[in-house]
Amino acid sequence: MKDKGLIILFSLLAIIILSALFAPLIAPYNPYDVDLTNKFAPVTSSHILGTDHLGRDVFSRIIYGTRMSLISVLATILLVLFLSLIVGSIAGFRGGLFDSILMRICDVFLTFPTFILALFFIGVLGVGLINVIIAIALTHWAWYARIVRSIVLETKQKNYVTAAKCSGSSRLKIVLKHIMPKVLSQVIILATLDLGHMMLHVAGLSFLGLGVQAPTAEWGVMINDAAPYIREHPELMIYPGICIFITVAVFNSIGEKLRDRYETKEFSSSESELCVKS
Amino acid sequence: MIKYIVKRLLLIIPVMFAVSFIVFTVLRLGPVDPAQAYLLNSRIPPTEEALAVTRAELGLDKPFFTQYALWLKGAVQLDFGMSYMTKRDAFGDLMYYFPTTLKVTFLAMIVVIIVSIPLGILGAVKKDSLADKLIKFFSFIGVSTPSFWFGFLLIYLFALKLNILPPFGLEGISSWIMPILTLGLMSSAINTRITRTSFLEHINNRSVWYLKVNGVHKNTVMGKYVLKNSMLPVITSLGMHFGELIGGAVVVEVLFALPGVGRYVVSSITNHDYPVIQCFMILMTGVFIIVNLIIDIIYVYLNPKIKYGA
Amino acid sequence: MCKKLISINDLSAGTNKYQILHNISFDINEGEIVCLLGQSGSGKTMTALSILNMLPLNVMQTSGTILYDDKPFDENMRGSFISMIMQSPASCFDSVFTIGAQFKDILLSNNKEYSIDKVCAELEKVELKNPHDILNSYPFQLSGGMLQRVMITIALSLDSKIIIADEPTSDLDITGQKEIIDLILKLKQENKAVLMITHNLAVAKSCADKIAVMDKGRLVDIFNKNELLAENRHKYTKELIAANNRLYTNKWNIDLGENYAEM
Amino acid sequence: MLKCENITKIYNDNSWFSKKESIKVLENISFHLKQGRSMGFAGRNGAGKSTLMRIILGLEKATEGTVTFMGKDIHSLKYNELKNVYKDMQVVFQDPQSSMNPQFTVYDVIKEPIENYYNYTKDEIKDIVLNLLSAVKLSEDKMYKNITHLSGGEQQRVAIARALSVQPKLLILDEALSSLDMIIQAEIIKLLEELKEKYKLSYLVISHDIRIILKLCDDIIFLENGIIKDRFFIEQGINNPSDSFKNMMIV
Repeated sequence: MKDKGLIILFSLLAIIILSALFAPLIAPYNPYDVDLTNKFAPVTSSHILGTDHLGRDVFSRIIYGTRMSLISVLATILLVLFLSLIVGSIAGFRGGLFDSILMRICDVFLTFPTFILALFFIGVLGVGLINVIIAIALTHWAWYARIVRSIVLETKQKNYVTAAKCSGSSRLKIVLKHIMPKVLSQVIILATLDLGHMMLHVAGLSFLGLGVQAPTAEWGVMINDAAPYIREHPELMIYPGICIFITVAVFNSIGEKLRDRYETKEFSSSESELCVKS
Repeated sequence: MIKYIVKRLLLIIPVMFAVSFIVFTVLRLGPVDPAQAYLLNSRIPPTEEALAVTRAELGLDKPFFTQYALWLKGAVQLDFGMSYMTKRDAFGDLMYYFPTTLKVTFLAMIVVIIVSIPLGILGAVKKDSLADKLIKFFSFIGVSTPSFWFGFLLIYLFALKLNILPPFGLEGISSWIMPILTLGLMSSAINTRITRTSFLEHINNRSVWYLKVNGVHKNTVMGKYVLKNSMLPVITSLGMHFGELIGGAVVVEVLFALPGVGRYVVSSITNHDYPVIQCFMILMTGVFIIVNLIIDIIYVYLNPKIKYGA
Repeated sequence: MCKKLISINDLSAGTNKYQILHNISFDINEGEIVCLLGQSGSGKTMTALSILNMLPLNVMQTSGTILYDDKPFDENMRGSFISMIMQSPASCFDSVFTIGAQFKDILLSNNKEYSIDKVCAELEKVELKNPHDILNSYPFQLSGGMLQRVMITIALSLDSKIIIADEPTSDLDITGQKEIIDLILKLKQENKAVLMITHNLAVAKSCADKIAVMDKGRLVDIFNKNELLAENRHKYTKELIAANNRLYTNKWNIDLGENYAEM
Repeated sequence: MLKCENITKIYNDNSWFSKKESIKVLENISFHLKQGRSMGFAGRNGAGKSTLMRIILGLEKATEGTVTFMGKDIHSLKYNELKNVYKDMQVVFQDPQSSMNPQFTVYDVIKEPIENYYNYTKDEIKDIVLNLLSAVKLSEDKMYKNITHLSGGEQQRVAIARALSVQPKLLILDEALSSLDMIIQAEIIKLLEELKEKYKLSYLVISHDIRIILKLCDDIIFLENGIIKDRFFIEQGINNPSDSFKNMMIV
């Protein structure tokens, strides 16, 4: 069953990514063409999902929205991984003074509630997509850095690292062959699980008008624009919401499948005497 | 135990001190110059001498540390300076809105606890039954739904179509229902899952097996041993999720037009209204730290390993 | 008066994919120590689990019957008729409750009254010096050996007819093993039947009345202690003895004391 | 070959607030191991045997005393200088499963030391691994199997093969047999005896089980809470052992 599930999920993900990459080809219209005469057009062959309050084609705006969301989330996760891997492994490997300084810095970042800290960074940096990416990355990296550090410390004590040291492997070789693969695999799984969560934060910020600004085609903004017309045209607000939901759901399910699959491999299959699953 | 609590309470002071220092310095490092923001907000053209005058007025020309000292002296007496926009005392305005935000957050926290713990345990005890599948489906939906979009759906359904709940503003008890549901949805979904996995983990634990083999009845094992063990990770996750809820409260207040801190802060952020931002950060972080302290104390009370430093 | 406490005949069990136990039959009489001897993976623990009626989810008993004092199994036999001492005791106690709390719950569920001084007397019997502190301390504050003795005391105060001991000696060093074996012999004096599971022939030889040898899920040999060296022993038992001897012939030609001696 | 002079190790628990307690784990241990002879360290769990091993291997620093191996003082060497010390001094740990990376196959585990010390081509390494496997009596088809799929005995054989891959002069066995079943223990001991003759190895056996030490070693040192209680040589046999050593001998 698992493989079938994974195939469906990955095909969904592929659709999302492809529509983001080839947005200009797929989208029938330019998402920014305002055509006031054709406001709130119902679903027709020319406008598959109708048009919004400024007559822009909803379907093309959604396609472009995919691109915006994916870019923002991927940029954030790369920034988070970059920061946390460096800080986490330095703290984990060097230990001593480095470790305590870096960990105090992480503690400081973790004393603030994540979304509030994001709001604060936007207050400092100003609104806009790049600032949103920086803000969300700055609020999440500390948690990852802690996890990277704990994995590094835990693996360092493992017997097979001492054994590798005793069979003459250089420090670098031990890091690359024994410790990093374990750290990366764990962190990637956490990242996939967290992608959805970050996407919701990005959408939340753009809903508050603090993230991506109005004209750009982004799902959070589209929901925000559609809010005043909720009574007559609820569908304008429903389409982008469903897109966010599907993308986040796909990311979460892939993350969970990876986590379950990876965890079973780690569990050694040597016959445990008292297999107590009763 | 008391020693631990006192120690943690004393620890709050340096932490709050550090928080205030960071908030103050990071704001100063930001690209936008406070004097310019002040002039923009009061619609005065930012000419050279106007800038110089405001800098003197706001005391921005003093060396950095004296500025900070002055600000801190004020902050200790709960005077965070004047909001650039409204020209009124920032702390006063915020305190007018703050109780609503606290109410929304704590009610949502209660909803999360009431929903996630029983559902999590039910899902674990009746593993792979219909109830378990429903609970898994609920938590799957909850985790992936954007809270503000869910709010809109509620408004559309209950307020506009069925017309039984007031869509906006704060008329009575009924207008609390939708905001709290919107805010609590995602956190309760995540915590249901955490409770379920933690419960399942402890059901197969060797010590539980030992009790069962030696004839301890099922519900004592479940109700006493497995429950207490599985609650530990849940409590820590609830502590973390309180931060999510405070953040979400801002979004929900904007969505449902509740007289909370949300609206006021959003406008102050767009206009770089520094005093308000500083005051907002310190209030929110303060609450978060206090709640986390309470959660920590409960955790240490339940888990003897930390108390006895094993 | 050897009343048959447990009689197992033609017991087989396995998962839907493969068979684990193949028609095992043996009896455990009152006041007798039976030792289930076999290498890891020979199914000896699975046999114990079937006796305890605690087979893991994916394993079913496919044939044969187990009678407990000629009666089929029912739930409240747990604790009162049959109880267990487990391997690596550190993980067998709940780390969030005191030893006393768990001791009390086990006793009360088997409707035995829990009086502090009676329990402390029992604890002293197994050479645990300060019983009161032990009762109010947490499992992670005690050593493996002490926890093992607490388990034995629990089995004693449960006054269950038969006690299953799963590898009680495997985590301990030689002197530790000797202490545990003395305690198990003490159980015998209290007229309790003990089913001891171990992979160590020397331990089996030093405390068992009857030894049942298992290999790959089959009961290949069952004999009394003194018949160990008899001719008609099964090939696998002989192999065990040979392996044991190979461990003792040493270039120091030291006579390794009575139990270790060449068999 | 290996000389240790009055090794002492004190762990002082100087964590921030608790009062300074120092636990003396080892107290002036000195011994001398000539090439070709094997030595055994007997003692109960917690007598300081593994700490001593970690000090000999240079994984831990002794508070006092020196360890000289093949003329070099271990403690003065830096990380990469230790490398060529390890070429002659290899270790087999107690729990085979945890001493090898779970993601590795048998081939990866054994080839790791070979790659560190020699630069052979791919198939040269393959041949070495093959005849190492036959030396430890493991069938070839196990070469590309993941180590978690092997039984305890097979895993320990792989660990031994890995240790032999660099033709060490001294092989340290840290409780290498105590987690195995009896039949497998007997087989591994037979294997170790053959390897000793074949490669002129000396063993440093650390175990709480006196039988294994008597099988493999020429000298015995009995440790009790960090102090050498008895010292025996095969030539003089076990003369007037202390009583704690005596009850180590009889189950």
